[in-house]
Amino acid sequence: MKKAFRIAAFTAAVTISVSALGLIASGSVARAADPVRIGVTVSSTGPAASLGIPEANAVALLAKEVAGHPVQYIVLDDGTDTTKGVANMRKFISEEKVDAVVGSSVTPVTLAMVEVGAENKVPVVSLAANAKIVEPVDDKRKWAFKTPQNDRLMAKGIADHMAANGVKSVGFIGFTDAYGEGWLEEIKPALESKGIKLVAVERYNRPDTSVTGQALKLMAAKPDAIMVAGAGTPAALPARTLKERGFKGPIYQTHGAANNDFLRVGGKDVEGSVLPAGPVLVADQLPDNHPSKKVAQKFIADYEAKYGKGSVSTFGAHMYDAGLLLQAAIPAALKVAKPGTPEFRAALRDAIENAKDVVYTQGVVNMTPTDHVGQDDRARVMVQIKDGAWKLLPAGK
Amino acid sequence: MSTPAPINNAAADAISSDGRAPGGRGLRLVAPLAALAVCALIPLVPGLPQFWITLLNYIGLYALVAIGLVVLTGVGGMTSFGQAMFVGAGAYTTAILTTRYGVNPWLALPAALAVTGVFAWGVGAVTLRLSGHYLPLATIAWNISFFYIVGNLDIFAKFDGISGIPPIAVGGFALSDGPSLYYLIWGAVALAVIATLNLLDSRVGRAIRALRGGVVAAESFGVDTGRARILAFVYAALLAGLSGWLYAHLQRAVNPSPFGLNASIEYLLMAVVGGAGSVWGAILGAGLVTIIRDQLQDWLPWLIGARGNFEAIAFGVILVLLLQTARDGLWPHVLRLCNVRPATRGHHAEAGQLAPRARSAGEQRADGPVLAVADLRKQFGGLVAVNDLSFVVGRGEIVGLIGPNGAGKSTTFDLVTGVTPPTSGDIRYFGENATGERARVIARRGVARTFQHVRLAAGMSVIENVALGAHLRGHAGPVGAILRLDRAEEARIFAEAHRQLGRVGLADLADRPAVSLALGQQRIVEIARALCLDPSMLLLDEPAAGLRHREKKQLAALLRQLRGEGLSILLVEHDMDFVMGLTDRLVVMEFGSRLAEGTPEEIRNNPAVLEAYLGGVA
Amino acid sequence: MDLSIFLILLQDGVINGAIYALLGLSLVLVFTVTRVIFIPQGEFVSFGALTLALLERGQTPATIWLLLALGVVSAVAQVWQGRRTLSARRVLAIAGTDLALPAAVAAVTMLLAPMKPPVAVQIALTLAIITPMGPYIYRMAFQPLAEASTLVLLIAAIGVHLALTGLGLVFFGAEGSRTEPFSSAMFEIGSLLVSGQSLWIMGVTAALVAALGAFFELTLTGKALRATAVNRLGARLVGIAPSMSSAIAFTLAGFIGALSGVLVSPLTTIYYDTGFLIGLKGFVAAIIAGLASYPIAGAAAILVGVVEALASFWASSFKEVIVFLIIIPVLLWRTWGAPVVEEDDH
Amino acid sequence: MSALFQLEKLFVAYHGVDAVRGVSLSAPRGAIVSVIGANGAGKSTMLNAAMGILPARGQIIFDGAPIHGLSVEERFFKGIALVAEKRELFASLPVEDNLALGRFRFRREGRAAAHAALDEVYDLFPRLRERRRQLAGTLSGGERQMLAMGRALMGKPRLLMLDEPSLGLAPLIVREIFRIVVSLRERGVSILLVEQNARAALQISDYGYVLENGRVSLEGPSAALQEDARVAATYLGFGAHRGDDGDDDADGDDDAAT
Repeated sequence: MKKAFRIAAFTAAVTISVSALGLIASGSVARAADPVRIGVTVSSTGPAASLGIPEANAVALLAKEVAGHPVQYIVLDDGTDTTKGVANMRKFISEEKVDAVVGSSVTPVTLAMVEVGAENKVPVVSLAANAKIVEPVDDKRKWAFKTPQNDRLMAKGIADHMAANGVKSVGFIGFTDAYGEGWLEEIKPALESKGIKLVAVERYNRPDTSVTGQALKLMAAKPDAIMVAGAGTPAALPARTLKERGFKGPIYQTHGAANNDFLRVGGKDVEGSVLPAGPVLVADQLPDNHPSKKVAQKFIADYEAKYGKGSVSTFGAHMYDAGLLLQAAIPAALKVAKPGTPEFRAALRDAIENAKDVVYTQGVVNMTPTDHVGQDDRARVMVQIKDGAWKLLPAGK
Repeated sequence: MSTPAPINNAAADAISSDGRAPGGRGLRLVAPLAALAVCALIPLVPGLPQFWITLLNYIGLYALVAIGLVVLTGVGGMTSFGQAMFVGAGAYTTAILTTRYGVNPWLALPAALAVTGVFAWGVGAVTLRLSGHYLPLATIAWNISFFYIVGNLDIFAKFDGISGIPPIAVGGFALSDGPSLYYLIWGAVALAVIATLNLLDSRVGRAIRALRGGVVAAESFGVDTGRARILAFVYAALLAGLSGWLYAHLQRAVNPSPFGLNASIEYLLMAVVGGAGSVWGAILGAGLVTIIRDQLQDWLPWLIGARGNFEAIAFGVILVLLLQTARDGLWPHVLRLCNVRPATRGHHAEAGQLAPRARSAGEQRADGPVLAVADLRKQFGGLVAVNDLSFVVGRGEIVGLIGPNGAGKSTTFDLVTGVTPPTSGDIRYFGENATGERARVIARRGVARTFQHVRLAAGMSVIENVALGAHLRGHAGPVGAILRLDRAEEARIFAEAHRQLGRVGLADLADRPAVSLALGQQRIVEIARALCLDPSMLLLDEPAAGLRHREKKQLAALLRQLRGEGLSILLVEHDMDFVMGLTDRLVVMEFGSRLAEGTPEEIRNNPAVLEAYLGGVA
Repeated sequence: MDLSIFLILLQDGVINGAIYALLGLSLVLVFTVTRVIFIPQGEFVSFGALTLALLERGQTPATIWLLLALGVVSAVAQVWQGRRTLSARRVLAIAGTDLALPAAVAAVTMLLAPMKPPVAVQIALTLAIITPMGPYIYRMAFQPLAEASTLVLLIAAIGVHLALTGLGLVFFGAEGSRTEPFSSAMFEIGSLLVSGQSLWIMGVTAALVAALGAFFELTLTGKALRATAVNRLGARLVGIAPSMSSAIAFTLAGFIGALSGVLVSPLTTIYYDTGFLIGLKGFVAAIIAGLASYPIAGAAAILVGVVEALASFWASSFKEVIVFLIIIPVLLWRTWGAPVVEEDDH
Repeated sequence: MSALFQLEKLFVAYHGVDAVRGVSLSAPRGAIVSVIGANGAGKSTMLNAAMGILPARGQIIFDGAPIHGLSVEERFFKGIALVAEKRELFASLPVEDNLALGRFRFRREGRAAAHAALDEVYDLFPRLRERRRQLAGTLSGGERQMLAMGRALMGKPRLLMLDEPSLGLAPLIVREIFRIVVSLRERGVSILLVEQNARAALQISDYGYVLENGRVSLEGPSAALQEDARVAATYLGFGAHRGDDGDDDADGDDDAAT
């Protein structure tokens, strides 16, 4: 009996201290209701860290004030883990009372977050690529938007380029994860539409030390070209192995590879590779009439001023674009309701859905109730690696 | 030398710390009920941020898995890095059934558990034979494979996973917000705690707990240790599967990432940090790890002024420091803080008699030898340890097996008890062939034994060890144990254990941890355990070693009394005086062969024996 | 698959296998001497490779700060643990190995790094930076737990792994690096193209295995390590302190890890978290060897490498599944038929 | 003779049991002191605590200085060696390596010294010289005991503590071992001998202690103890009156402490 009492007492003590802590915490949350609060959850650790880190970095460049209202950003790391992403989402909603959430970096985590967003009626702007996040726009996806170009748009660029250059058959090697899977799904129809055959599909892991087996298998299928669907520096490994094994045809990469570390690690092995990318990657080479040129240059200048020369990447640009999108939508929402209210969140969602001619660092966006990406061909350029640098290819070539 | 399994002691604490008291059920329920009441009130605390409820929900989910690990790792001694995979099995089953086939989540629950259970049974059947450090690695291999298989197959929607999982509904009310799920999740945790405590405090639970004390000892009392291992494995997996079912409906989306190796590592970590020896430790560990993680995320940026990826670093360091200050986990420390002592077991003196063990026809006959060994041979490589040995033990007879060190006595003992199979020869108990039979089969024939090197389960009290001897006289299975349908039988088993302890004169030590007894006393406990089998034959391996003169006399008296009750006894002994005064016949071994056989008087005067055994110094 | 492809894959597998073998040997060594299943072994590989990559670029690697910090903490830990029996000489020795040594390594690195010294110097610096982390980590994390159960030590190893991986991300960022090969030569043997780098790997691996063999067979210190592995108490009774044997084992682990990183980094891109998976595969080999036999661990590592290469050709999606599940039949074969061994659990 | 080694009010708890409860004893220089008692009396626990393997309360004094806080290795360096009940050999190493490792503390003294020490042990135990290349794990019981003693002697101890050296050995071998123990005394090694085989121990020792339930119940010159009626009845067994049966009291079992 005595012990029963002790256990009960202990449990009670724990409960009381937990609730006390809670009260303190909630006290600290009760700030002025005025600012617009944006929750940001990105994968700064875990397998997608190379995406999440520049994304988190870019938050510092976002507008601190929109239409006279301060905007606050609360940044959390989800470790590329779905459970963590959803927990962050719930934390944003219940503890931080955010008006919108930006994130996460990868598709699987975003997909789970979208569920929570819809349930609590909070708009989610994803930084992940897969079209599944926003298509089709149903009750759930009503609340989901994203800034990166659909893989489909990018895949079309590759297919067009291949067709224009007489490629008849293609071998594919991609990550054994959602990224590689997503690309495979998009490239198949794109190639089909151009009558190009997909002759071999291989997979590899981000941390693999060797892809010799896959490379040999691809080459055994004798494709005219090979495309690599990987993100960041790991995308260089297949290119290198293929070169080493004597593959002479063109190699295509995806926009996931578009950062300077890729060039550093890839070196001469990735020379000549072609890839679709956001215009921000080659901002300086864009024709002056490209709508994104100015914005992109400003982003690059600001980012490099803060994080060092050559540190910029398209992943950071996705975050920056998310900021631009919100910046465009917030004024309209502010007219309807005060931040921190369900009405404001609903209005914000409506405003995002109605965003017109928002200039990103990567193209121009026109959202519609059925299109929550809103991008067109202006969001994509074709780039080739020449002399260890990104070189803009003229359109249609 | 090093680690006398401290976790086990913690296990003993926790298992009996459900407040079991002589009074019985009434009082025992008070503590959990009080805890339950407090838990139920948490969401109603005014001003409690909703996110705390969310955190508590996650803690509950993790705690379920960690509780499974208590049974598997803390008590059963099997380290698993595969629990996340079983969470995944539960989560994916319900995800697929509810999204593709529109099955109600409640109907998906049994399916999720069934799939997880069958999956775990399959994995266990292949893997659990592996012992020691192989098992953890094998589970790592399974878990990594699970991750890639799920991620690459269409039916699991590959790496993107399945979203749009419906919430669980109760009477039309969807449990989709934190507080409503809180009750569901913590209700499940409460059930898991009760079920686990019940399971561990039962006949089956004793078998699982005895695994760490030594497979051979458990097998020798009829425990199918392979089955006990798989049972613990499947039970742990079922709790993980339950957690997965809840997870899927809390998260509303599943994909492979939460079910990878890292998650499995984290579950194990929770159990160990909290104290893998007790269910409360598991819950504490789940809470601690989750809260530390969350708080680090809040406080670290503020502390070091830079946002970065320092959480993992800080977490790793905290983990190591925690282990260094509390290597058995934190729960034992909490207990010490609250000054809680393990409760003692009631004496159940009022319980009825345990039914005698069912005896075979051969056992019931009054004639013929009890044990007949013919031409028994055991070779280890080129070495012949037992060389065509023959002897018999008759009914109600005490036979001593003696010989100098290395004569093959212990090997002979291992052969007749089924610990090692003979190379050739014939062993018969009660006229029935038992050659090459395993230890637990021989136990079923009514043969009980003790060990030269005492094998008592370290985490159990004296009486629990003795009760293990009655394993074959009970029938309750795991389900009955969890539902507490085994109480009457348990009471009878413990009454019997108490009776046998009293018989050997150790009744007052019943509730002491078995390892705390002096070695000589532990030997006597082994005899009590053997008697609990209700044997027709006793095999004693050096029972008098470590006993003082008076104690030896008492032991001899007890053995004579047992002989008087019709038991047959075979004993291996060094102590010539003890043997000479007690046995009816002696078999003397040298170099694996029988050197002489006869009454003590004949042996004492046998020149060959004197030459061999006493080194020719007589 | 024709013969030439098979030969290429075999070569690829053997080279990767050689690295796994080094790690497998190291894991066996650390486990037998200290009972620690040293999960963070792989981090040394990453740290070694990425430190070398930074040096190659003329940058001062942040790992020197880690080295200094670990040295300081290790010194404090030792002084604290031995506070009752510490002699002045002992304090001096601790200051020498834990403070002066890392300070000297850091100073030399800071001096030389911007000058882009020759590759050999870079490698020497890398090894000098990473190797001492082994014993420092042992003193901080594992020595206070020396008598704990294998499970507790394993969890502590996981804690160290988490912390080191996090540090790796802070130091090196999420993107990987690759270093210049020691040799860019290519040899043609029949249809097989053999790179100079792969010959380096094989050669260094073989040399290291031979050196380890000599160390364990011929030197008294090597025998003392083996003695600790077979009987800890026995070793203590003749004055071989487990802490000394363990520190040596962890030094070797640090050295082998860093060396593996240096060897493998010209072949492939290494990331802050690559080490874990490489380490796990070394671990598969070590386990196949029952965490006891060095030759079997080496052979098993080559087997793992070859299976991996073949699997990546035949079924690249399921490569990891195949690699990790081969241990199941191997382990079953090892334990099947063997009598139920009583685990006395010590 | 001043005491080389002393235990004062030593308490050792093991597995939650007070196995040794306030034992005081002293071992003079150049003497053999035996401690006899039944299995479980706490003899091994006491030795293990004296060596630093088990934590203990009370004073442990060696050569006039307290050694309580020292580790096993440090005690060995001071000149205390323990031949443990289980011998604790390096089973997978050859005999000669086992012996060589016994000299680990003198590893910087060079080859010549090592060879000399090895020869000395081989002279004491010629059987070990024959088996020098054999793995320690393949030795017979008597050879193991010799190897364990030889290994301990390689470290040039001033105090040699022997835990049940007769354990599991044939009477002939026991006699040989005890003969060597006596010869060690002549070489100036002090010896603390723990034995169940009370008669043999008392025959060769100068002074004896009887341990019972973790306490010293009797002590005195060995000759006197041998004559003591209580000792005769309890520890020399009934066998005391009848030939050599008592030798077989050495059964294959351990104290609570090992």
